[in-house]
Amino acid sequence: MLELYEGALDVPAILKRWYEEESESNYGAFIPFVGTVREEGGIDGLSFDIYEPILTSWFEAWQKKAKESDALLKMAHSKGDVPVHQSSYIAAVFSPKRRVALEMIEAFVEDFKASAPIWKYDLVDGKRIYAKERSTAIKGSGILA
Amino acid sequence: MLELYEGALDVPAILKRWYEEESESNYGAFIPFVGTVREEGGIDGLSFDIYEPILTSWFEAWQKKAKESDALLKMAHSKGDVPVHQSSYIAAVFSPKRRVALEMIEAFVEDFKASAPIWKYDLVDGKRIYAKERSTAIKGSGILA
Amino acid sequence: MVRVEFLGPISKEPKELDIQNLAELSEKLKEDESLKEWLECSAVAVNDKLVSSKEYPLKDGDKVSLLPPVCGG
Amino acid sequence: MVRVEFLGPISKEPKELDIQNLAELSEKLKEDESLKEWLECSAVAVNDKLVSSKEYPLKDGDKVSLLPPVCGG
Repeated sequence: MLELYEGALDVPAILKRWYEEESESNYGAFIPFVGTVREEGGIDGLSFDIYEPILTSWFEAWQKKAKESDALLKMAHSKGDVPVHQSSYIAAVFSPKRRVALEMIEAFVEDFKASAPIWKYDLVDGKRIYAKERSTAIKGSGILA
Repeated sequence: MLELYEGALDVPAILKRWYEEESESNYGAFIPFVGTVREEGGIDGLSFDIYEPILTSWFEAWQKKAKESDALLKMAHSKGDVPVHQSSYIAAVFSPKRRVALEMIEAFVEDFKASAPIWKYDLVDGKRIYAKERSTAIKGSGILA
Repeated sequence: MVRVEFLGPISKEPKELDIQNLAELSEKLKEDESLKEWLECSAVAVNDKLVSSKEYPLKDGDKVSLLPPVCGG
Repeated sequence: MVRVEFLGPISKEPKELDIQNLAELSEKLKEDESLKEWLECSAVAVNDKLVSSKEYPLKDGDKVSLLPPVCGG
């Protein structure tokens, strides 16, 4: 349920597959969040590094939490370069209940932003520039300082 | 941007089209909410009546509000019968900003549930039974009583 | 004349009534016992705009719609 | 020996160090001036689990990872 791809995501194909995978699961609500690379600051795109072991355990902890509410999470993310106007991230929740789904997609996406071990770089003139000022220190950072 | 269909929605096709329509619009976040008919209480499906003039003006008021935050709303809904495990509703927000998108999809879907002039019926043994106990009186109801 | 429409699950044919405001409409509709439960829980639109006051004036050609409790999605 | 890895934008080769806990690791890494800014803002994982105490004990074969500020999506 955690899918990593080289380069941009094929959003229509992923959403179609996820929707059809759960078509008989009797979920009443399906909320995907799709993140697309914005053209701003003269960038050609973004590039991503992912540390998979910790991303996987972070995702599995969320999946367990979702299951306690009878919900299901799916997530796709790009590795490497993604040009502007293409998408690098899809998170989705399926739930029997609307309220659970609305609250979970928000909490999941916000925790993803704060905790998922993914590093973002601006692509400018063929160079990869760490997006430091848009990045968030993981909770508990600085213990070695 | 408000689309009404006879019967169930073709969710993958609608999501694909909406995503592609806005692929050059420089939105960073796209959040669709998909509502699917759950199999419960022995129903064969749901059926919907829509009063289009007021639904349209309700939607247009929301679209205006979305525009003030540089966001865009799209919505599709079924008229008539929709079998279990098929979908009757998609609402979607596009926004440059994640926070705006997350807050707007929630507020939009909740106001939709409370205000949109759509009536729901359970389909049981070929009969249409008004889902009264799951329905919500529109704000300001009862002035003629 | 004012046209009165009953939306969704209120299974009533439209009526044409000679009335000046919603208060008069309320009096007329209360005569129909089968409408009692609907009047308590229905919203009212005049010419497709929801209104919140019984004093709302009506004029010849207006359309009044009764909207019972909703449940889209 | 403990293997220390620097993730994402920290461009450092992994190190093999003979240390007993994170406090010792902190002392060693502080010797490298170019790591100073990263130590202040990085989280620490031992064997791919985030840890929150400098007293965390290390044993032969452990892997320590430094995770600088993140920005997925």
